[in-house]
Amino acid sequence: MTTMTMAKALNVGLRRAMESDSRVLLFGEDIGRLGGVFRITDGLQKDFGEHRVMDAPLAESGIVGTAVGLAMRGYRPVVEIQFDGFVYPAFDQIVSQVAKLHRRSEGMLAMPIVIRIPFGGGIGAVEHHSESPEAYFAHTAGLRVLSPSDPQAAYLTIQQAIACQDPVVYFEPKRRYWDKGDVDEAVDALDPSQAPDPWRARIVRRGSDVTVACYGPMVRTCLEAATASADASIEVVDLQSLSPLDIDTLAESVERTGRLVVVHEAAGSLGLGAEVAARITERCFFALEAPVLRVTGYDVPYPPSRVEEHFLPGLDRVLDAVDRAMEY
Amino acid sequence: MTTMTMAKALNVGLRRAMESDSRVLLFGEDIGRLGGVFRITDGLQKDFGEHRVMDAPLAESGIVGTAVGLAMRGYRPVVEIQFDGFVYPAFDQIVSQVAKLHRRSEGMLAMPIVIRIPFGGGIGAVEHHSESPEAYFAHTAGLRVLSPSDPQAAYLTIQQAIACQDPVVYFEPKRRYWDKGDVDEAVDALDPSQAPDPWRARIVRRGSDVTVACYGPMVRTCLEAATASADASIEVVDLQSLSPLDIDTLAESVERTGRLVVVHEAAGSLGLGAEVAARITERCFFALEAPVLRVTGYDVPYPPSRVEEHFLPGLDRVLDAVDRAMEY
Amino acid sequence: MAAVSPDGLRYPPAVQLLTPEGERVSHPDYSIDLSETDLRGLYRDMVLVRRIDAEATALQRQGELGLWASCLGQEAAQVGSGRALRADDYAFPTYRDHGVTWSRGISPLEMLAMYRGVTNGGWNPTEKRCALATIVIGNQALHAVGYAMGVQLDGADVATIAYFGDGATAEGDVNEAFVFAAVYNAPVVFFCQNNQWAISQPRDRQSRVPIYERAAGFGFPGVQVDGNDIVAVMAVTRAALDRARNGDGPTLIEAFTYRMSAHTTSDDPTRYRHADELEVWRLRDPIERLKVHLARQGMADRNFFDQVDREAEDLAVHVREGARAMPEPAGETMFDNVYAEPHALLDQQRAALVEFEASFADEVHT
Amino acid sequence: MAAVSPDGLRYPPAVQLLTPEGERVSHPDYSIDLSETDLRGLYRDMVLVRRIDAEATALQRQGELGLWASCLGQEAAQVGSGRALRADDYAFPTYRDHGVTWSRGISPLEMLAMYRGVTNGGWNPTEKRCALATIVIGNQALHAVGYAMGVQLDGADVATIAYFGDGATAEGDVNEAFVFAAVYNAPVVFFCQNNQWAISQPRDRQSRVPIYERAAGFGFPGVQVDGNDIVAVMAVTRAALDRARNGDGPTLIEAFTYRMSAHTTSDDPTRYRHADELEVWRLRDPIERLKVHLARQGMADRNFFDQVDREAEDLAVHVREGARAMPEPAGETMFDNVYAEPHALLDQQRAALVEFEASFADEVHT
Ligand SMILES: Cc1ncc(C[n+]2csc(CCOP(=O)(O)OP(=O)(O)O)c2C)c(N)n1
Ligand SMILES: Cc1ncc(C[n+]2csc(CCOP(=O)(O)OP(=O)(O)O)c2C)c(N)n1
Ligand SMILES: [Mg+2]
Ligand SMILES: [Mg+2]
Repeated sequence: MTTMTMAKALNVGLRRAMESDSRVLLFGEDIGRLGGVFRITDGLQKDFGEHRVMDAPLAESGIVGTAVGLAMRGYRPVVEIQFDGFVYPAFDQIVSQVAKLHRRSEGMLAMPIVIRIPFGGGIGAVEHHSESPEAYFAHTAGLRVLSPSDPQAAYLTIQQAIACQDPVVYFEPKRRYWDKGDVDEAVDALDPSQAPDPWRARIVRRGSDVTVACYGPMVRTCLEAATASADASIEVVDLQSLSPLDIDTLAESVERTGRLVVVHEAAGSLGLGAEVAARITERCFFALEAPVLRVTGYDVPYPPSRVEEHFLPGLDRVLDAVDRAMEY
Repeated sequence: MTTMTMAKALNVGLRRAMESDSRVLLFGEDIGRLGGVFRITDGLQKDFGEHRVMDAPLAESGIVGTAVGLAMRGYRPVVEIQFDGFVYPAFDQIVSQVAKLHRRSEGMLAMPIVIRIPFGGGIGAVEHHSESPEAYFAHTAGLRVLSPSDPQAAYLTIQQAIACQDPVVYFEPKRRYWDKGDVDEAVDALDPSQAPDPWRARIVRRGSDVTVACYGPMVRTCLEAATASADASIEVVDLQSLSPLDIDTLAESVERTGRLVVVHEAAGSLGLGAEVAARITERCFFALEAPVLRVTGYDVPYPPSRVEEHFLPGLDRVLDAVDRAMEY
Repeated sequence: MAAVSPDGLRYPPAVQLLTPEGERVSHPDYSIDLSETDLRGLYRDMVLVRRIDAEATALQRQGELGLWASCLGQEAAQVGSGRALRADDYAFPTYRDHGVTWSRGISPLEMLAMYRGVTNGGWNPTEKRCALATIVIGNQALHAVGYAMGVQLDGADVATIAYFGDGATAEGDVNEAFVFAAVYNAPVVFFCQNNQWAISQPRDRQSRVPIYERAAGFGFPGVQVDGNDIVAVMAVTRAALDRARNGDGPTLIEAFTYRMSAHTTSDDPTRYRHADELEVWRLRDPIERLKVHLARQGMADRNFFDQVDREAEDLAVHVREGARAMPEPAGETMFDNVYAEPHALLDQQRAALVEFEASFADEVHT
Repeated sequence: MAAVSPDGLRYPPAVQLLTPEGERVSHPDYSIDLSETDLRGLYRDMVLVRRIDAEATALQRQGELGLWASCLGQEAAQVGSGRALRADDYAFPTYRDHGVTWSRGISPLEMLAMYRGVTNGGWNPTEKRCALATIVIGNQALHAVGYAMGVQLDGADVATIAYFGDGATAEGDVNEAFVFAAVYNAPVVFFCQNNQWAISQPRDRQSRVPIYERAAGFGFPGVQVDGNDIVAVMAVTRAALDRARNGDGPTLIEAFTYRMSAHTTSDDPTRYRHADELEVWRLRDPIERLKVHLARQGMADRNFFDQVDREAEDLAVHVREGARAMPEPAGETMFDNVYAEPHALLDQQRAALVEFEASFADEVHT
């Protein structure tokens, strides 16, 4: 066990993936000498060379589009998008090509591409640097979407995402990059007997009154809310896999608690919470004592940083929703 | 009253909008001499000139991006995206600029842009020509999203969308282009005392057992299902405005029927049905006798045309869901 | 024969080795040695491709295909460049490049499958060393560059070729492909078929200067070739592929040609272009000029031409019958290969679909 | 002084009218008449802009701004081009173009507001005839072309200017802007500040040839100017704006300059570039050379320079105090102007937020 930040855990995870498979390439803007604006790829170009850690021109469609070609040639490109708000120029390549080529080719072309995106707010940044675009990708058939919430999960899931034969959009909760946690580097991420299934939700805190489902940066917030809650015993489920959703684990929890609150930073309308609410309500209709409640960003563009604390779901808003769920 | 196809109704609606406001410009690929691949702009370049019906280079980001500049100069661009699957190259300009500029400028820059997109399947087309990408836009704060379902609605809402000060993504159900209906051209679309509010859902058929919510191409399918239904009395609600959603009208219906089925072609996960289900369940929790059920496209890329009839929600799948809702 | 085409562009373009009258001419920078057998082979390729194209157009009219994008008039550009590739090279074609796919050994029925709507693909890209036809304009240019970057990393002796049209040059992706190709010095050839039209838009709606000129500003050479002259196309493409393989980086080839048919079977070109334009280009027909050349030079006789025509007719029958006989895919195939790894949600949806459809005695209504 | 910069590009670039030593030189194609008053004004502009920039950098270190993107070293490129604009012209700047926004009459506090996080905008674009700073690389190039197309439709005597960096030339949007500008012959000037770096990426990661060369392949002229020479920048920009207004279409200007500071206050350039590069560029400082010129030509004396320095110090105080005093936006302002027309859902969300926050006696935890 080593204590390290999530940023470091991702760095070490990337290193492991590159060591264990020479076809793994890192590709993105400023990821080489600079090590990326968040230093996630720090030192990797030095150790693996310019051919495996490639600085790209400033063009996101170009980065993802050429990654498709690299994948066709047998490589496993791990692409870094510098910030959440800059993935949109690559949207066409992701939706029309990355997501569809395996299906289009009837399985003859795999697309083992990982698209890493630091996402979410709370870091006092300027516009386009605090967005939560995960719903766009979770709605897109052919993609998988993961978001780790702590260093251990980051260390394992980045390796599992890279080893996956399907394209994975990998959302890194940037405001948790510097949170520390224990990482067991001895665990072999690719050995199912050692590492948990990345596509399963994780019950990160047990409770009996209300289930709170969350992912990425909100997991810590929800854990804090659960600890702070005086009135209700809160169970916290880290969804982790946003596509496919592990509804089984969540339903099992909701069957026990009878109540569900879903929390995310992205705007509420058509966000992940909508899908979770719809699925769980259908599945657990008779077990639910209250409607599924959502605590999310508002349906506005991400606000200027001096306003963001009002936008972001915080402990109080989570507890308020828990209270409301309990009142039904 | 004149009987005309939806394609013609859109054409006449565009003509009215251009007549009543000289700042309205049409802009897109092949919309001039050809009149668009669906002939929606047929004859308009001839009558209004090349300066008001502008053929664009083959570049969707370019089209939407220059439309932003035209709007800044005081024009009201109506942009045509040739097919649903070709809007993605413009996604960045739509999400980062069109949707956000009014907010960013604190109301000083309006973005009265209409982005017309023929959408949906059922026409036997090749890949990328049958998609239903409306959820991406309905999830994006700052945009409005409309979809007409019949010629009269098309005639009115295209004019209302153009007159709206906000950007509107306007989804035209291409497989209903050739369906005919009565259009009252005497109605002044911009006079609220004459024309219905475009942002309200429409109850297009009364019923008492189950509410079926739908929009665009699925409205006709759901009306046919309602007519065919022997066992249940089905109320059909055409949502029409996909963002904002008119939950009031729908909730009023569900309070009466106690059951809701949502139908759309887009993939189920994170589709409009998820949001409708989540909102209605929260609002009508005690009135619902069954969970909200969804009949949607599957979570797969749109399939080859010889398979599409299995993908698309048809009358039987709608009726099956109605039966399941009744069985609760 | 120096003529100005209706859009003001000069004909012939810079590189021509076979005149419309079938005369071999020379060029200071480009030459190629083609044996009689080679030339007859190229002629045969073009005739067969044209026959497949005509048959597919007919099948579409008969309702057997949902759509067809004809390559009529562009056979020299497509076959000439396709045949310039080595077995190991990798091609990235569009929906219209049947002459290219033919050159890669893809069968006519594989070409038609997507247009019939039984698949979104059609062939094994890895085996044929030819990507599936890309429909989203410009996307494949980046794939070709990425593949070429991979080749470079491998140190392999392989070139890639990206096909696109004049319209595609306006798309961001094609220009980003130029940037990446130049920056990484990737072994890729950009082959632009300027067929003068992007659906209803004439070439000057996409660029005000000849397309090959675009390359220099990105830092690599561009060359305009007579796209209806299969000898010149082959010479220019081979030179560019060699450059790529030799580590000299990308080349943009503009093959100056003409879309003699409608954009697709859904299109009606009478709405936007004059018939006389077509007449001008008929005189530059790529097949006719090679035929005249072969005949005049005594490289082929009536016997040979008749035999090729018969082969074409046989192929047409094969295509016609094969298309009609293509098995209808079952509904649940839409769940196949969406993901490479297990996906419980799709398994559930597949099971639900199968169960639901089985619950009907007769076929499903829609 | 002909030197080769570390990345191998030749200095000085094609157009220079004032040497680093402050000597006026002539150029066959570009000349400009600037009065003593003009030149002193330009000097003053640059000094004030640099002072604002330094103050903003300091404010960021003190935690008063969330971020700052310094324009240090690029003052001549920004002020020279900005001052070449007429009142009616319209500018489309990036996050770094404080010299441009200053030239458009935007106050330093308006510039800082976005970096302080109290707004995503900062000024009235319509009134200042200057778009808000665009952060998504390249987006604004298309806006500028669209605006220019609108100007053209109006028959107005107005030019637009789009600012972007060397890195931006790789983005699809910038290249599509070139296509649209050429096809519509739009009255737009593309002003690329090649400051040699896009964050950590040297210029040759975006293009293997000088950037101004990109233009020709799209069908319009490109010119490289010494971006640290305010006289040359003004001459070249004015000529391009005149071309645009005269209906002669777009021009690409590459202002060859250098980012003397970090990319932003979050960046650490010691990780990727050598200090000696900076030393080379210090000798080419844009302010210093104009100062020497003014002094040598007797156009300004110590008195003038001291006065400008005092003015700069006063401005710095104003900026410092003004930044600190900027009112904090209330939480519910995030709902303002998301839509221009009524939106019930947002009204509900706003009401819920206000009510919820009012329910707390003291401040909200997060
Ligand atoms: C991104 C995108 N936008 C629009 C279309 C619709 N479309 C199909 S072909 C075509 C014209 C293409 O012209 P060109 O590149 O010259 O190729 P050609 O068809 O002439 O071979 C258009 C606009 C598309 N397929 N993809
Ligand atoms: C689409 C997009 N991708 C990435 C970024 C992150 N980013 C901000 S500035 C920058 C470098 C820009 O370089 P250049 O265009 O040369 O302008 P400079 O900053 O040097 O003025 C990058 C990559 C962005 N803002 N937008
Ligand atoms: Mg073409
Ligand atoms: Mg730069």
